[in-house]
Amino acid sequence: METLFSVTVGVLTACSVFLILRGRSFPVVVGITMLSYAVNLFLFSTGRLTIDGAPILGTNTEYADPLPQALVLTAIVIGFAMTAYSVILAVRTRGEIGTDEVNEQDSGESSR
Amino acid sequence: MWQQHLAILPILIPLFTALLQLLPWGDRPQPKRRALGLASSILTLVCAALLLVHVNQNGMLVYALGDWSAPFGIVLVLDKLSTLMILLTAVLALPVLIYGCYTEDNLGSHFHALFQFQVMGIIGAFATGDLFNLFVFFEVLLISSYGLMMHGGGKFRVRSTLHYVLLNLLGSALFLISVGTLYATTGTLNMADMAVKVAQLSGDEAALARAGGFMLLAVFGIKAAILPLHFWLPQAYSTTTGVVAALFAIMTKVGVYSIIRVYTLIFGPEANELVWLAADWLWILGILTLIFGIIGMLGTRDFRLLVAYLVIVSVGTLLATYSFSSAAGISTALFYLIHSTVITGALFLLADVMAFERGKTASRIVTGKRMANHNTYAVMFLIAAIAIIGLPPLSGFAGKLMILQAAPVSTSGFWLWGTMLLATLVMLIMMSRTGSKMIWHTLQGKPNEQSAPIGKRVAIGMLLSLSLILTIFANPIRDYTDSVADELLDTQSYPTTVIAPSSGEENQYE
Amino acid sequence: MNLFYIVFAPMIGALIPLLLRRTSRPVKTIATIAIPISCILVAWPLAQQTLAGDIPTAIQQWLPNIDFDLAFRLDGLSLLFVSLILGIGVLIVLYAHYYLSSKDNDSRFYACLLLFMSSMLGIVTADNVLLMWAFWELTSISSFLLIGYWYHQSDARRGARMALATTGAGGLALLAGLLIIGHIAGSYQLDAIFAAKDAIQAHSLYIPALILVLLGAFTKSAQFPFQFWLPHAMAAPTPVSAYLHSATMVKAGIFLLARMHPALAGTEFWFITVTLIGLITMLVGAYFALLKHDLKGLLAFSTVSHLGLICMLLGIGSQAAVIAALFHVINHACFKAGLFMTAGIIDHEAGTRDMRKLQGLLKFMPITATLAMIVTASMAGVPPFNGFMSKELFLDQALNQHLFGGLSWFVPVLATVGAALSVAYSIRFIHDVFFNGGYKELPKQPHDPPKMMALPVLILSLMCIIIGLLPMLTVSGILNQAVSSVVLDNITVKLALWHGFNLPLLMSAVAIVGGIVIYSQRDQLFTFNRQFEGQDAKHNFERIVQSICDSANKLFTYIDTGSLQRYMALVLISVIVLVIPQLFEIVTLEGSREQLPVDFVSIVGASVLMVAGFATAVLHRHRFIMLMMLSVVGLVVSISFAHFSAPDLAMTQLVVEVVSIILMVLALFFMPQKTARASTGHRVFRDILIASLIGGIVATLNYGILTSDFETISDFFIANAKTGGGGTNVVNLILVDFRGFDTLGEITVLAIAAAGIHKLLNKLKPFMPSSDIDGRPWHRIKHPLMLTNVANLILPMAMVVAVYIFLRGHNLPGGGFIAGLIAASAMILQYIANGVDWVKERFNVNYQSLMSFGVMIAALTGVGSWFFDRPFLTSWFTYLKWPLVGKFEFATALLFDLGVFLTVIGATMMILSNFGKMTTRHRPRQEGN
Amino acid sequence: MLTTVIHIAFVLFSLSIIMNFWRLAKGPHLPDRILALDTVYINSLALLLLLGIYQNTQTYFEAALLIAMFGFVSTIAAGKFLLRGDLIE
Amino acid sequence: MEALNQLPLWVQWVIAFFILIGAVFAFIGSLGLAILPDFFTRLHAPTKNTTMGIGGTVIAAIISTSAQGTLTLNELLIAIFLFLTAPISAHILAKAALHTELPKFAPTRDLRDKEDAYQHETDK
Amino acid sequence: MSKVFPAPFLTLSLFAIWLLLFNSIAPGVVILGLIITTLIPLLLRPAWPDFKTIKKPHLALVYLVILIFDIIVANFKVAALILGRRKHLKPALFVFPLDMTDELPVTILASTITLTPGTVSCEITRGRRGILIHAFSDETPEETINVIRQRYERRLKEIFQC
Repeated sequence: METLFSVTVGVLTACSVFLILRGRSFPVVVGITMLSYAVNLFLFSTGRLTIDGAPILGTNTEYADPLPQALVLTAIVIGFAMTAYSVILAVRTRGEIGTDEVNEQDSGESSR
Repeated sequence: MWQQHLAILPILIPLFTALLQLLPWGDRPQPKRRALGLASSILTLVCAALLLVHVNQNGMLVYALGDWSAPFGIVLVLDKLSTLMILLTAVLALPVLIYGCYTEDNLGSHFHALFQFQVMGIIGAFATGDLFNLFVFFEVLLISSYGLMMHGGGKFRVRSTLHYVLLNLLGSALFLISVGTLYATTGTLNMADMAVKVAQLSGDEAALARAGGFMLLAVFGIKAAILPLHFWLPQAYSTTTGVVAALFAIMTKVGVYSIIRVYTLIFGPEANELVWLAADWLWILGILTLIFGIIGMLGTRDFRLLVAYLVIVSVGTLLATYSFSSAAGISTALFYLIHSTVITGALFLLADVMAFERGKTASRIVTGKRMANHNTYAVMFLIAAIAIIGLPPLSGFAGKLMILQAAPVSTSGFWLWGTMLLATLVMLIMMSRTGSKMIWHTLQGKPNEQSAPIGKRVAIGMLLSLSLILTIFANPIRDYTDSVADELLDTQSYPTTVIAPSSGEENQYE
Repeated sequence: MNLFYIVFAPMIGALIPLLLRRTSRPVKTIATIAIPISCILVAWPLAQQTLAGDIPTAIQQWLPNIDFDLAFRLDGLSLLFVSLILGIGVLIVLYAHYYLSSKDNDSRFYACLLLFMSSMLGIVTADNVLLMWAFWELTSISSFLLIGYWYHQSDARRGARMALATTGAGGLALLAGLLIIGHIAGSYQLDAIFAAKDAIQAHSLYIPALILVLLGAFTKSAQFPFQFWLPHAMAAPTPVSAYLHSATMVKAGIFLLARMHPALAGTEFWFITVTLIGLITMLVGAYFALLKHDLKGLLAFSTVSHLGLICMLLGIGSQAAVIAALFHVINHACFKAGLFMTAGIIDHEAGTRDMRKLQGLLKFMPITATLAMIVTASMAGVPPFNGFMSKELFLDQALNQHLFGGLSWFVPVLATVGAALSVAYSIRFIHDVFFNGGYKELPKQPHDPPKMMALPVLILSLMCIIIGLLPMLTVSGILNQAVSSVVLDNITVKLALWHGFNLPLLMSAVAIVGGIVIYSQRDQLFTFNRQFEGQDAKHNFERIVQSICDSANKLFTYIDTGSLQRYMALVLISVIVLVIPQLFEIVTLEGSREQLPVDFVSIVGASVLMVAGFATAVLHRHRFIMLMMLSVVGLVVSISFAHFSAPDLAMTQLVVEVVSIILMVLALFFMPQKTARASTGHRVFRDILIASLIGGIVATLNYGILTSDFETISDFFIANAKTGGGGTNVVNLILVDFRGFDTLGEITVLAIAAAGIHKLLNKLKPFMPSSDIDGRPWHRIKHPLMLTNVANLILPMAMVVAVYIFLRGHNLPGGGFIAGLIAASAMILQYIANGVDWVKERFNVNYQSLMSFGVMIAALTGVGSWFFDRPFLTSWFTYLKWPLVGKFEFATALLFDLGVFLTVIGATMMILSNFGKMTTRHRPRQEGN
Repeated sequence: MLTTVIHIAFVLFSLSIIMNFWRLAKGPHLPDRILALDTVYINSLALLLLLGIYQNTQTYFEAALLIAMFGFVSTIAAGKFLLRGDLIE
Repeated sequence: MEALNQLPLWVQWVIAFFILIGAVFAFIGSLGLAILPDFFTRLHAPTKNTTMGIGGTVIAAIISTSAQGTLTLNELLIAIFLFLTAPISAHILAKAALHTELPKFAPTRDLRDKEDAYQHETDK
Repeated sequence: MSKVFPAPFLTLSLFAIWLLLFNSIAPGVVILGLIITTLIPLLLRPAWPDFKTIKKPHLALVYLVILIFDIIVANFKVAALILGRRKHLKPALFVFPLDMTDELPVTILASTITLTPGTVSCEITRGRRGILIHAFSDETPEETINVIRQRYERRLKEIFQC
C-alpha cells in the first residue's frame, strides 16, 4: 500500500507541476490546486498510513497520528483561500489585460 | 503575568485593528480608519519596544499558547533576534502607514485592514517557535501582500501580482512538503525540539531530513529572493505602490530571518550529520545574488527598479555574510539588515513621491520637470543614497565596515570583499546617475504643480532619520546584535529554555 | 577636544549659510569665513604644541566594536595640511564672494564648501585609518556636490559623476587595503600600524594591500592612469577648482602616501611603483598641460604634473626626498591656488578662458598680470620664488637616487624634461594671455577685478615670494615636524635659496632654456596632437558606463524574460538540484516499518486518481473537462482520507472541493474555454522532465517516510485530549485547543483572502462571453424552477446538518470549519438557484462584518483566558448538569469554534457572492418558466 | 460469508467507478461527462458506506452524508454553466 | 469485521443480500452509463439504478449497525438527501443536453410540439 | 402560533432530521433539537417561499409508499433495458401537459417522473404548463402520460388541494 500511495502522490505532483509550467493562468491555477491536493496527501502521510484508526477516543485501540491530520486541515483551508484568490486574480487579469496568458505577449517563450 | 502577555500583543494588536477595519464605519470611514490604524501602529511599536527591553533584561520569553508547553503546543519564542525583528517591523510600519494615510489609502478598498494583517503576519512569523505555525504566518503575510500588491490596480500591477502570487503558491506547497518531511523524520514541529531531534538522526533518516531541509531552503529562498528564485521581486516591487513596496522592504527579510533561524537552530552547529546544512550553498548563492543585483542595477532604467535591485543586493550581502556561520558574521548581518530595511523602505517611498510629483516621466531615470518640492527631495535623495551606498557618515558605511571586518581573511572573505566593494561602486555610479538625471538635469520652465502632501515627506524624513539614529547608536546596536548572535549560536541552551515547561504545572482546570 | 572643533565646526557650520538663506551675500560670506578663521584660532595653541614636538590628540569612542573611534591627532604632517586647508580655505571663501554671480545659490555653495573643508580636515587629522577613510569618502561626496554645483550644465554633471566614480572606486580600494593592513596590525590606530611596519611588510598580503592603498591614493591624486577625471572637474566654479587642486582633494592622495609612508614605504615595490607612476604622471601631465587651450585645463594638467612630481619624491622616500615633497606641497598650494584664482579673474572679467582668444590683456589688467606672473614664475621654478627651491630639491633627489641600478640615469633626465615642459606651459600661460600681440574682441570688455577679489591672489603671491626668500623663517618649523612625522625621526630641515653652483642648478637652467624652446615650437606640438583629438575622457567614461549599462540591460532582457514559466522552472530546478544529492545518499530507502497490504479498491482508487491527474494535465487546453478531472481527483483524495482514518479531513476536503469547483466554474465563464497549443515540443519535453523529477523526488521522500518508523509528539495529544481538552475527537482538539493558534491564523488567512478578493473584484470589468463555446446563445431561463424549489428545501436541512456537525466536532468528526462550509455551500446553492437579487432581498447580511466578528470571537475567546491568568487561547471546559437535559459539556473551545464557523461562512459568502454578483446587472432577466 | 460478499461488492463498485471514469474521459459530450462525474460521486458514496459496514464504524457516515448533500452541487454548477455560462447571477 | 461475523447467520444473510442488491444495481447503472447509445438514454441508467444501489447499501448499513444492539437510522438521511437531489441533477443535465442539442439515438421519437421546441435566448 | 412555527411541516421534518442525525432521543438532544428546529425556520423565513402546504398528510404517506415501490420497479425495468438488446430501446421525447401550476407540486411531480420507470423529466415548458419527458421504453407516450396523470398527478392534487 505504501508503494502505491507514494507513487500516486508522485504522479499527482508531477502532473500538477506540468500544469504549473503552462503559459496560461487557468491551467496554472488548476495545477496549483491539484498540487495542493498532492501536498495534502503527502503531509497527511507523514503520520504514516493507518486503516480503521480514526483518532476519535473510544472508537479504536490503535489511533492514526492526529497531528498531520490537523495540519492538513489547516493546509486545506489555507489552500482554499489561496486558490480562491488566485482564481479571481486570473479573472481580473483576463478582464484587465484581455488575455489569460501569464506573460507579456512579446516576451519570447509563451508566444512561440 | 501581564508582562508575559506582552509576547503576543504585537500580534494581537494588528489583528484586532485589522478586524475592526473590516467593519463598516459609517459614511465617511476613512478618517476613522486612519486614526485607528495609526493608533494601533503606535501601540504596536510601544509594545515591541517594551518587549525588547523585557527580553533584553530577563532573557528569552517563551509564551505557551493555550498553556500547552513545547513541544506539544505552539509556543511563541521571543529571543533577542525575534524581538529585534519585531521592533524593526513596527518601526518601519509606522512611517509607512503615515505615508499611506495621505491619500494613498484611497486608491482601493481594504488598505488599512490588509496593512494591519500584513504587519501581523510578519510579526507572527518572527515570533513563532513552531515550524508549522511559521507556515501559517507566512501565509498570513503572503495573502495580505497579494491584496496589498493589487492596491491601486492597473495592468502592470495585475500581471506582476499574478506572477508573484503563483510563484509564492508554489513556494507554499514546497514549504508544506518540507515541513512534512521534517515532521516525518523528527516527529515534532517545534523548532527547538526539532533541533534536538535532528541532532540524533543518522544514516538514511538524516539524509531524508537533509532533503527536507534543503527544500525548505528553496522555500525561504523564494521569500528572501536568493538568486535563481528572486525573479518575482524586481517586477513586483517596482510595479506596486510605494507604500506597499516600502512595507515589503521587510518581506524579504522575513525570508532571511527564517533562514537564519532554521539553519542556525535546527541545522546549525549542533546538528551532527546536518551541521551547517545550508552554509555552503548560502555562500555561493549569496555572492551570486549580489553579483546579479549589481548587474541588475546597471541594467535598470527606472528608479523603483533600481531600488528593487538594491533590495536584492542587500539580500545577497546578508546571506553571504551569514554563511560565515560566525558570531561576528551573524551580528553584522543583522546590523546590516536593520539598516537596509529602513533605507530601502525610505527609498521606495521617495521613489513613489518623486514619481508622483514628476508627473509623466514618473520614476524613469530620464530628464523631467522640476518637482514642486524639488529641494526637499534632492536632500532626501542625497541622504538616502549615501546611506544605501554605504558611504560615510550614515548607517550604511558602519554596516559595510562591520561586514568587511567580519569576513574572514580567506578566499571566501576576499570574494565577499570584492563583490561588496564592486556593488558599492556600482551603487555609487548608479545612484549618482539617477540623482543627476532626475534631480539635477531638469527641464527648463515651471516646476510641476502636483505637490504631495507634507505628511508623505514627514514619513520619509522619519525613516531617513532612523538611519542617523542607527549611525549614532551604531555601537550599542552592534552590541545588541552581538548578543543576539551569541544567543543564536548558543543552540544548546535554546531548546532547554523552550522545551522546559515554562509554566511548570499541567493544565489544571477540571 | 579642540581637535574636534577643528574638524566638526565646518561640518556643522555648513548649516549656517543654509539657515541664513534669506539674508544678503555679505552676511553669508562673513558667517562662512568666520568658521575657518575660528578654526585657525582654535588650532593656533595646538599648533604650538605640535611645533614643539608634541602630538596633540583627541579621542571619542564611537564604534569600538570595529575599532572605529573618533580619534584625531595633530602631528606635523597634519598641521601642515591643516594650515593649508584652512588658510587657503579662507581665501577661497573671500574670492568666491566676488566670483559667484547673483543668480547662483551661494548658500548651497558655502555649505558644500564647508562640508568639503571639514572632510579634508578630517582626513588629515584622523588618527584612525578607518576614520580617515570615512572622511576620504566624504570628500568624494562633497566634491561631487561642488563640481556639480552648476548642475544645469551637462559638463558639470558629467564631470562630477566621473570624479565621484573614480575617486569613489579608489576609495573602496583604499578601504580594502586599509582593512588588510588593520587586520595585519591588529588595530586601525596609526601608531599601532606604524609599529607593525615589519609585520606588514613581511606579510603575504602586503603587496595586495599596498596596491589597494596606492589605487586609492592615485585615483584621488589623479596619477596616471587615473588622471582623466581631474581636468573635467574644471566644470566646477573656479573657487572650487582652486581649492580642490591646490590645497585639498588631490592633495589627499599625496597626504595618504605620506601618511602611510612609515608603514608601507621602504620596499622595492613601493619605490618602483610610486616613483615610476609619479614620473610618468609628471611627464604626461606636463605634456597635456602644454596642449590645452583652456586656461583651467592647462592648470589642471599642470596640477597633475606637479602631483606626479610630489608622488615621485615620496616614492624615492629618502629623508631629503620627503622634505622636498612636503615643501613642494606647500609651494604648489600657494602658486596653484593663485593661478586658478587668476584664471578665474580672467574668465570673470574677459568672459572666456580660451587662450586662442585671449591676448594682450596686460594693458587692461595690469595688476592681475603682475600677480599672475609672480605665481607663474613660482610654478615654473624660476628663482627666487618658492617653486624654484622645491624644484631644486627635487632635481637633486632625482640625481641622488640609485634605486633603478644601472638605469637610474633616466630619472634625472626625464625629470629635467618634465621641468622644461613645466617652464613651457608656464610661459604659455603668461605669454598667450597677457602678451602675444594686441587686444582681440572678447565677450566682455576686460578690466581689473575689484580689489578685494584680487586680494587673495595678492596674498598668495606674497607667500610665494616670502617663502622663497625666507624659507627658514616661514616654513622650516612646520616642515621639521611634518617630515618627522613621515620618517618617524626627529630631523631638522635646512632650506636655502642658494645652494651654490651644482648639477641641479644646471638642470634648472637647462629646463628653463628647454622650456623656452619647447614653447616656441609649440605649434608643431599642436599639429601633432590634433590627430588625437576627439578622445575626450568624459565622453569615453560616459560611453563606457553607458555601454556597461546597456549590456547589463541586454543581459537582463535575456535572463529575465518576464516569463513566469521560467521563474517557476527555476524554482523547481533549484529544488531538484538541492534535494537530489541528498536522496542519492540514502542507502536503503525502504524502512523497517510494517507495510499495509494492498487491496483491490485501493488499486482502483489509486489508478483513478493517477489517471484523473494525468488527464487534468493532458487536457489542460479543454478547460471544462480539466475541471471535471480535477474534481475527480479531489473526490478520490477525500475518499482516501476517509479510508486512511481521517474522517475530518475527508469531510473538509469534500466540501472545500465542491466550493473550489464552483469557484473555478464561475471563473471559467470569464476565461477562454479552449486554447490553442502554445508550447513547442522541446519545451513540453523540458516541462515533462522537470515534472517527473519533482514527482520522483516527492514519491521517493514519501516512500522513505512511509516505510520508516518514527517517534512523534502525537501520543501526547491522544493521551491528553480527554483530560486536558475535554473532547474525544483528537484532530478537532488539536485544531481548537492544542494548536488553536494555527487555526486562528488559518481563519485570518481566510478573512484576508476574502477582503483581498473583494478588493480584486472592486474595479473589475469582466470579459463576458455572450455565447457558449460553440457560439450558441445562452439558455433563456436563469433559475430553473425545480432547482429553485429543491434548493429552498435543502437550505434549512443543510443548516440543521451544519449545526449538528458544529456541535459534535469536539467529540466526533466535524467542527466549526466544516459546519461553516456546509452552511456556506447551502447558501451558495441559493445564489445559484435563485440569483443574487433574490438572496439579497431576503438576507441582508453584511458578510464582511460577519467574517470580522467571527475572527474576533475566536480571538477574544483566546484573550479571555488572560483574566484567569493564563496564556492566550487557554481553553477551559466543564460538565454541567441541568434538569431534563442531563449532563453536558461546555468548553470555551466551542466558542472558539463558533468564531471559526462564522468566519468561514462570512468569508466564503463574501468571496462567492461578490464574484457572482459581478455579472448580475449585465445580463437580461429571466422570462417565464 | 459476509466478508466475501462485501469484497464482491467492493469489486463491483470499483468496476462501476472505472466505467464511470471511462465515460468521463471519453465523453463524447460535456453533459455525458458531467453525468459520469455525478455517478462517480454516488458510487464513491456507496463505497464509503460499504467501508463503514466493513469496518463496522460510524466514522464514514458524515462524509457520505456530505456527498449526498453536496455532490449534486457540482453537477448543478456544471449544468448551469452549460446552460447560462454564469452560475450566480 | 469480527463484530459482523458474530451476528446471527440470518442477519448476515440479509445484510449480504442488500449489499449485493446495491452493488449489482449500481454496477448495472454504471454499465448503462458506459454502454448506452446516447446521452438521454444514458441519463436513465444512473438516475434510477444508483438510487437502488445506494438504497440497498444504506439498508444493509442500517441493519448491520442496528443488529449490534442500538437502533441506528441515520444512514437513512443519506438516502433521503440523495432522493431529493438526484432528480435535480438529472433534470438540469437533461436541460443542458437539450440546450446544447446533443445528437439523439436514431430511433428516438421526437414528439414535441412546435411551441415546446427548445428556444434559445435571443435578446443579446 | 404561525409566528413561532411559520412552516410546521418544515419544523417537523427538520426535527426528524435532527433526531436521525443524532440517532438518539436523549432529552438533551430533543430539547436542543426543538430549540434549533424552531429557530432555523424563523431565521430562514424570508427565504422560505409561500409553498402550498400539505393538506392531507395521510395521502402523502400513501404517495411515498407508491413512489418507493415504483422506484424499485423502475430499477428492475431499467436494468433489464440496459442488459437487454439495443433494439428494444425506443426512446421518445414528449410533453406531459400539466393540470396544476403550483411550484411545489410541479417540482415533486417532475422529480417523481425522473425517479419512476422509464421516464426523465427534461424541462418544464409552456410557462409551467407542461413537462417535457424523455421516455426510455417502447410504450406509447399516451400510455405513459396516462399513468403519470392517474398515479401521481391526481394524488398530488389531492394532497395539496389544488
